[in-house]
Amino acid sequence: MNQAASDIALVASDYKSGLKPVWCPGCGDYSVLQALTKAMASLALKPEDVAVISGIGCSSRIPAYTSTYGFHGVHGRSLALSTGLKVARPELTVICTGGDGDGFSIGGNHFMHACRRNVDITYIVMDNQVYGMTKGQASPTTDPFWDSALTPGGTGVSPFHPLVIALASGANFLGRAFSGDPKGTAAMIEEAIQHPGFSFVQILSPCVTYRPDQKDWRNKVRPAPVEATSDPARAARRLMTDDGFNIGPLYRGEREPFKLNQNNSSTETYDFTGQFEV
Amino acid sequence: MNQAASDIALVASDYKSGLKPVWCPGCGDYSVLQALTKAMASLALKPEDVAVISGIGCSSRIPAYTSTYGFHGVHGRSLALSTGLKVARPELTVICTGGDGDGFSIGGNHFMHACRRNVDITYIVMDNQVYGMTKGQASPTTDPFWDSALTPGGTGVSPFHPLVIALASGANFLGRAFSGDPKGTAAMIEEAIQHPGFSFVQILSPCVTYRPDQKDWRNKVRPAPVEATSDPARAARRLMTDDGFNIGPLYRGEREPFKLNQNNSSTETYDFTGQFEV
Amino acid sequence: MTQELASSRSVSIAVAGSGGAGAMTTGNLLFDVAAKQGWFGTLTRTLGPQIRGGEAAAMVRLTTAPTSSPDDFFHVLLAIDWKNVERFAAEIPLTSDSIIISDVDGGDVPEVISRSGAKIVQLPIAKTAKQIKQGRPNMIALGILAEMVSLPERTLSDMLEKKLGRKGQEAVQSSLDTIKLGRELAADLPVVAKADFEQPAPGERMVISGNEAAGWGAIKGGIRFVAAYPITPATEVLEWMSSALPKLGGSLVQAEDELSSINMAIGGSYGGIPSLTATSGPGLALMTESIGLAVASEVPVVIVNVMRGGPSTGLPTKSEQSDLNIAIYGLHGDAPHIVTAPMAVEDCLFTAQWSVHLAESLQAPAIMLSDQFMGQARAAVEKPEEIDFGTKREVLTEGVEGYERYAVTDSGVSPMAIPGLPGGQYTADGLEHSPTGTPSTQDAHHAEQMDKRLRKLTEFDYADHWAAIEGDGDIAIVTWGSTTGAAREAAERLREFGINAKLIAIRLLSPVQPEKMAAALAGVEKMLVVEQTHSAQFFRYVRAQYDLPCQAKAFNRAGPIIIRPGEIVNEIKNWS
Amino acid sequence: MTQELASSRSVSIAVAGSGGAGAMTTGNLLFDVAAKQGWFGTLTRTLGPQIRGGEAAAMVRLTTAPTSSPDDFFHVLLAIDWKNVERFAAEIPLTSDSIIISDVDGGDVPEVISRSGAKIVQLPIAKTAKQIKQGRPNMIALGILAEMVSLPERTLSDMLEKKLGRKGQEAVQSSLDTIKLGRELAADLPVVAKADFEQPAPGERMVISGNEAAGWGAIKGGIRFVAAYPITPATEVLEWMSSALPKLGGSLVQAEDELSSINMAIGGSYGGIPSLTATSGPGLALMTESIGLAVASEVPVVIVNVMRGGPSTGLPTKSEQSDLNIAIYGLHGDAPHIVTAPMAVEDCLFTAQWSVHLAESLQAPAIMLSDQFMGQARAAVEKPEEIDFGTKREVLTEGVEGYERYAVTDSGVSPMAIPGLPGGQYTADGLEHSPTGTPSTQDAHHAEQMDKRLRKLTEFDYADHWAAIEGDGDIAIVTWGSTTGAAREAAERLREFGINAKLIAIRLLSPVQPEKMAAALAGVEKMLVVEQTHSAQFFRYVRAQYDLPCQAKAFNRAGPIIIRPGEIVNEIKNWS
Amino acid sequence: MTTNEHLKLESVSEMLAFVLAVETEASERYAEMAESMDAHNNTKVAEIFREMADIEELHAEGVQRQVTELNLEYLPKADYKWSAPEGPETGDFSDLHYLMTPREALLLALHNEKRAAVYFADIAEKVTNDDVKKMAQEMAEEEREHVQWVEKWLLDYPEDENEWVEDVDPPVEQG
Ligand SMILES: Cc1ncc(C[n+]2csc(CCOP(=O)(O)OP(=O)(O)O)c2C)c(N)n1
Ligand SMILES: Cc1ncc(C[n+]2csc(CCOP(=O)(O)OP(=O)(O)O)c2C)c(N)n1
Ligand code: SF4
Ligand code: SF4
Ligand SMILES: [Mg+2]
Ligand SMILES: [Mg+2]
Repeated sequence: MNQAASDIALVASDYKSGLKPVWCPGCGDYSVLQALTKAMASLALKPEDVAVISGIGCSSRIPAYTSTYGFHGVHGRSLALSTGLKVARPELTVICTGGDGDGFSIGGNHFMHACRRNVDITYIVMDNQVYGMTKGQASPTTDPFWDSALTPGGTGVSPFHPLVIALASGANFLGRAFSGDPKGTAAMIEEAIQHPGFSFVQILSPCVTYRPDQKDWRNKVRPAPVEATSDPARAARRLMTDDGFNIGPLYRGEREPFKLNQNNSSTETYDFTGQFEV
Repeated sequence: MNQAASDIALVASDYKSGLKPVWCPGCGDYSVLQALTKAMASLALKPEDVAVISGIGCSSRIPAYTSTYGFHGVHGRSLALSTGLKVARPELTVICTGGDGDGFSIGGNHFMHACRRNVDITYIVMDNQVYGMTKGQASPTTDPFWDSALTPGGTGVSPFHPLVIALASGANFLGRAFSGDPKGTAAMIEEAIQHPGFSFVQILSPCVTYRPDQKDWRNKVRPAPVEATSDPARAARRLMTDDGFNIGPLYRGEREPFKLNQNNSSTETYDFTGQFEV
Repeated sequence: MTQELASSRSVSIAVAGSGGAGAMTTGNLLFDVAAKQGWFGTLTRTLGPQIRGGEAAAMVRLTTAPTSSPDDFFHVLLAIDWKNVERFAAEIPLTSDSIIISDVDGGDVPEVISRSGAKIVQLPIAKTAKQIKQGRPNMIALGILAEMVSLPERTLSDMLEKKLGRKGQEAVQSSLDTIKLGRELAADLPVVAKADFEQPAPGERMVISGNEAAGWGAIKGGIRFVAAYPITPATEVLEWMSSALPKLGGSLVQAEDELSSINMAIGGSYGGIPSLTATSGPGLALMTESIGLAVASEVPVVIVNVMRGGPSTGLPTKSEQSDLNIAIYGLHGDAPHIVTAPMAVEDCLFTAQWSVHLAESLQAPAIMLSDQFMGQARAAVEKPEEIDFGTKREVLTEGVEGYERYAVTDSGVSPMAIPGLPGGQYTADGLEHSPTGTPSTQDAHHAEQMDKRLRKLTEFDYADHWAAIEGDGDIAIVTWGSTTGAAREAAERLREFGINAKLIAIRLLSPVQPEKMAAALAGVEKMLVVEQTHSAQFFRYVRAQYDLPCQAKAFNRAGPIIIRPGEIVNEIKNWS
Repeated sequence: MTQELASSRSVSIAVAGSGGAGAMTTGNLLFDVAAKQGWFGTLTRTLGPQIRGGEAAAMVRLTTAPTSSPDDFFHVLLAIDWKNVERFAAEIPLTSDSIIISDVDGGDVPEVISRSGAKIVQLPIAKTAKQIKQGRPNMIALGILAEMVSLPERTLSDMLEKKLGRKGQEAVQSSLDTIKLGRELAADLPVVAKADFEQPAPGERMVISGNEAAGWGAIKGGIRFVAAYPITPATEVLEWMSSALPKLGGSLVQAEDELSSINMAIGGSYGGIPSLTATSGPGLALMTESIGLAVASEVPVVIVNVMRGGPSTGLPTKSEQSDLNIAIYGLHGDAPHIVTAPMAVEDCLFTAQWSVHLAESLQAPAIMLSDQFMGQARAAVEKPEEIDFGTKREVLTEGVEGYERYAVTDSGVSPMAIPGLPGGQYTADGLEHSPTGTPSTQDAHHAEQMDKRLRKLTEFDYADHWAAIEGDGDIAIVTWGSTTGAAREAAERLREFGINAKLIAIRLLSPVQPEKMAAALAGVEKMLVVEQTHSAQFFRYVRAQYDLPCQAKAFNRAGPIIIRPGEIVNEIKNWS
Repeated sequence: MTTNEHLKLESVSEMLAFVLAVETEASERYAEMAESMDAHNNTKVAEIFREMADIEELHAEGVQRQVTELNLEYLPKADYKWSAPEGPETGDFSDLHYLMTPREALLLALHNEKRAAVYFADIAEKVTNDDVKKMAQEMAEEEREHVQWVEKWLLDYPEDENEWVEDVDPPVEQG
């Protein structure tokens, strides 16, 4: 069902696998899938040269819904999988995806270190401020007073600022998008993929089932008032006072992406015997 | 050898266990031990009301050298042990200790979440920018070009800023000390213990064996030019431009420490049967 | 039309439906009313992969006497609709004696279902519901089933009042009216069960899930601190405890991951507060390093592991017994610890309480292996008796000079100083150590500490609780965990059949009890080891650890299809 | 004075000293010179808890024929000083035939040492060293020992030139002068070994550690990506590979922890690059969840686990075989995978290469269990032969419509599409799945995928590599890993003694090889299972998995005292 | 070596407290250094440090006696009155090496004693109270005696045989 006259160019739907998502109708993740496929189409990426990697959670189901290569790993380790893949196969486009629980709770250490390592990966987190898949517990981005069966009355713990942490850890591109705006989200993902080094996109993606209150996000989000900076200190200042609803690219860093200290030898064999001779 | 006439007050040496440290002579950790015991003496803490917890590493050997309660746990999990202990036994003074590898590499997630959770714990990291115990590999705070057998030519990864991350994650007190100044270190630890909520003290503690270049730190450290602030945004600004050698308290936060949403019931028994009756 | 009871003692009914059709609600209400009426039994469920609106079936077995076994097949399958039923058709076995009830307008009965040869009855379920304002097909279904198991009007309306009352009288009335129409639709259907017993006195019975029972048992055992990271199907243990603990001055903290939750629990317990965490396979795998720490540093801690299908993320909503190996052998080094397993929903209460007792008495980690089947099942059972296992953690009561935290004692247990006690200061250590806790690599220290840590477990008196041994005979069915129900029912059926079969269901998986097992196996010539794993883990384990004086054979199968008593009966009958 | 060779074929010498006395350097030089001269043998070490300046002993065994066994006792113990020697005295057994050489000014020989009844010779070691400018006692020690094993002047000076040359001629000369004085001091001591063989041709022999050999073997096997987190005693595998990989276009990344390193390796391998990580017990424990992912998603990956004493942090610098259980059984769910073990230092090369071959061929994780003893030992061995195991990972070579990544094939192996291949796109999944990789909870899918994942392992042809089977007889010594050396030597001694003992040393621990084992055990009446664990893990494993047609008994002991051939010989002689 | 400008020693009891703190700290530090050398099997250097610890302890005991003789009920808290990283006489852990030679150990001690002598002389110069001044002069004198004493001791180790640049037994891994 190609809409373009050229029958070579792929459109968003060509990046969908056709498998029916298990997501609840109304879930923000549908739009994220839409945006992701759109971004890939717009970048004319070959599906076979892209790998979409994830952990566990509702959002982490996304790889199987794309027509690219994919890996649905274990909870919290998607960035490590992605790093290994990208370092071993630098020519691939590696897109890491998942949820706020997967990425910031159990996966928090990899998040920090992936930002620091600055491997050329795009990390997309569908942040719904809840553990959707396990029936609604608080995640690191959840409001401290949000009531749940596991933490009645709330966790009492102040929320985690993913963008601040990412910046402090050394991520090279930061942006925030809202699933309710799939076009904007697609544009953001597109830029993130193109930006060298580690790019992180926080997508506000409501959970209709456990956070019906997030309906309200539509009224809260607004475009970020200023252009993205490339100065970390300035970006930090802005993010410190950010209320979580500014949408758009927020930081475009200029750090060199991770390079292996690797002699790109293409020799098939090498004789190590000499090292061990007496 | 009490200097005061009062023979009740404990002095620093009373907080030492008498066990001989395995640390290399010259290791900064000796002075940290000295400073820690001095701080406890100065606060007149009862040794039995203090628990010193650690992970694995040269620095993590410290609990056994004190005369308090101690727990030498597994690599990277000291903050989780400490959190469990403090939440279950709020009346104890819990001091968590360890190295930069233990705390920021394998333990990075707990570090971030402990800051965020803001339980009233003091976390002391002896930062020598190296894995001492495993023979000298790069840690998250190591310079990207520092050569090691595991990463010849360096990791190429920019170093982790523990204080920036701690601030961004929500720690309530931040300070940096230098083991070459045990008195200053003691004063810092003292303040950190007294400060409510999660306190983090980064102690520059040279590794004579794998980082002989750190001899040089003595000439680099200087007292922080300005008083510690209680404004996170201001602290962030300062830390963003900090070169790692400003010594002193750097941030004194005012967040409420973690409180369990706990009905402090002292009932021994409660009949739950009613919940399940048909 | 009435008909004989489907079986003299039990009836099994499944209600299926999808997309919010309310099959689960129907099943739950049916079950609760039956329980109120005096039926025993179990309610389990099977689900599609969606978070909501997925296809689901509630599976109810009602029995006149307590049992935790499923039956071999279902007498009745009522489908509110047939969507995606093939996803779990295999979990609802039917025979030609079964009755399938479906909606006339719901399309043909799918072949996976109809090929059973069961009798098909099509009724105007949806259409009839429409007769009532806000009437819902699942209430028609409830009416049909209530009639078929002859549940009294009154009990049903009381229950509806209780469950739906907060939605207002109108909602209740609409439901009651719909149910009534359902009952009428069933006029021509056979009555498959009829209670000829008295309604039990209030407080005599309870309906509880295994996960709730585990949480409750743990609290009875003394747990006052819990560190939690959610995971299916263990989350309910944690959620139940989070509300219950504050009532006793206890607390629960949500951790960032399982590495943290296990260490938090160890930290709390080191502080003298009996502590617990609950998880499932993937989480347990993350915890093993630190469970080893609890072994080496001798800190009691309880890990409730509610098993699901593996490997890896596997089948999170399905049951399997395949975490046996990791629970027993999954710690690095030689790390003796306790592994227990409840045998049924209500036994989760006893076994959890006992597990706390063991962990605390032995200053060692105890892993309790529950599973999705019993964890998420709701059972109608007798109210449990109060149990008190007596003394607990051996603590140092007064500071001593040169205190040896890891003193080498005869029992292997050494009094533990609790922070706060003057003169008890020591450093707990995961490095091998001398009796004082000082790290040591000396052979003599390693040997004596290894011996001590093993001895305290092997020398302990586990009384009769280590296993349930029932019946006598030269054939034994050896099992553990939730397959016990089926094994027990199989043994009973075999006995009725004239084959004397003995049931040996093991509650204490580790440490092994060689003498008790030898006694249990005396006279046994053949043993069938029944378990829900692919690789016969339990069979291998029993062979590895026990000297078997008899022929042994495994009857094992991976999840999600549970093992049913008839299969065991056949297996034994065919074992010549 | 000269004397007969201590044993016709071997001599064992320990050099102890502390505080930078240079005992390790002495041991290494002695060993290198002897190796150059044509001796085979092994150099191991034991250490105090300090990072530097700790007490240490180098333990050298020199043999005329290749062996990887320790001897029963040491012929010579030379102590530069005696500080803290009790920390490892038990690791240096002596007899009344042994010779203890110590410094006249170094105080009395400690009772733990002298009680052996060995002959004590006191020499002015330190004082003599002072005669030379910058003369060091450890070079006196080297001189003494060189004389006692009659190592030629020339070979020694060549070696010194090579090793110390960069420090300048003066340093070399001072050392040579000191050594000379040492030789003179030894004039009255017996010669305990004399080489009556030719110096081997250059390139014929090599000195290598097990950890280096493992790294090299892995690279030979095709590993081109490594993710690393350091841990004792595995770090050297990683460190060696970090320099070697770039020579072949490969790379190594340091990870933030083991959860990351195993997942990075899986990620790399999913990308088609054979990948590895190395660790020890605590790290392996952290990896098991993700190793399960590799099982379920069928991604090959190699994990080299160099075992140390457990449980928990345990004894990081000491050897034990106690990670067997976790390696085999430590994954949650039923997760069939490969577990291999080298039998000696040089076999680390073969076994690592083979392990890569197996992982790649079977699209499954392979855990190779090495241990501290062989990992950190240096061995003088013959130069290894080149081996090529032939074909590797079965990949999809061309995109196909409806590609089934997890197609149910006869062999169980399904062609894997490597990212970059058009038309091969699929999603690897740790959830149970249908052949295309789509998540499924259906019984039929679970069953067929479980069967397939097991089948590919059990049906594979492992050729003769699964075990080393030597000799014949009605008694078998069954063992694995680094105890193989002692077991082999025990079997040899028993044969000399007239008892026909068969050696069965298993290289492929999992999957088990029932038919091959049955053949190996044909005619065997008794088997002694030898292993270095506290709980007889291997014995239990063998019993669990194999039908044993004979009496079986375990001879096991926890670390750190290694098992010596004489002990095995006694055990068998006393087994009536 | 910086003396503390704000240091105000206005009474004998303050001075005594101060000296006691300095000497006690120095003694304890030497004792710890000796222990660390023991743990690393450098007994020769350990002995030197132990001896230094004893000397400083004797010194401290002398001060303690004075306190008793003067019938001073209790001493003001004297800690942290100097701003230098360490006490004026306290050895620095980071100067240690496990292979350090006796000569190096003595040079370290010499450095400490010299610092102390200068320090007390400086106090003597700056304080106003005569009794305190006198006491500070006495202290400075005593420290100078220590200096001479250590210098004499050094004669036993004329040659610098430092070898730790060449570490024969390289460090080992533990964890
Ligand atoms: C090791 C492990 N621990 C816990 C779980 C259970 N689990 C599955 S998804 C999830 C949270 C998912 O939250 P998030 O990443 O925010 O995804 P969402 O469902 O909200 O999209 C958890 C805790 C698991 N699968 N594995
Ligand atoms: C799970 C696990 N992984 C790895 C190790 C090995 N290990 C021990 S200490 C250490 C690093 C210590 O570095 P740091 O915390 O900086 O302490 P330092 O020795 O520098 O004081 C490592 C990697 C371990 N003990 N456990
Ligand atoms: S539970 Fe929430 S996050 Fe999950 S699919 Fe439904 S709406 Fe989306
Ligand atoms: S190796 Fe470094 S960190 Fe470890 S004890 Fe020695 S000096 Fe200290
Ligand atoms: Mg979420
Ligand atoms: Mg460090």
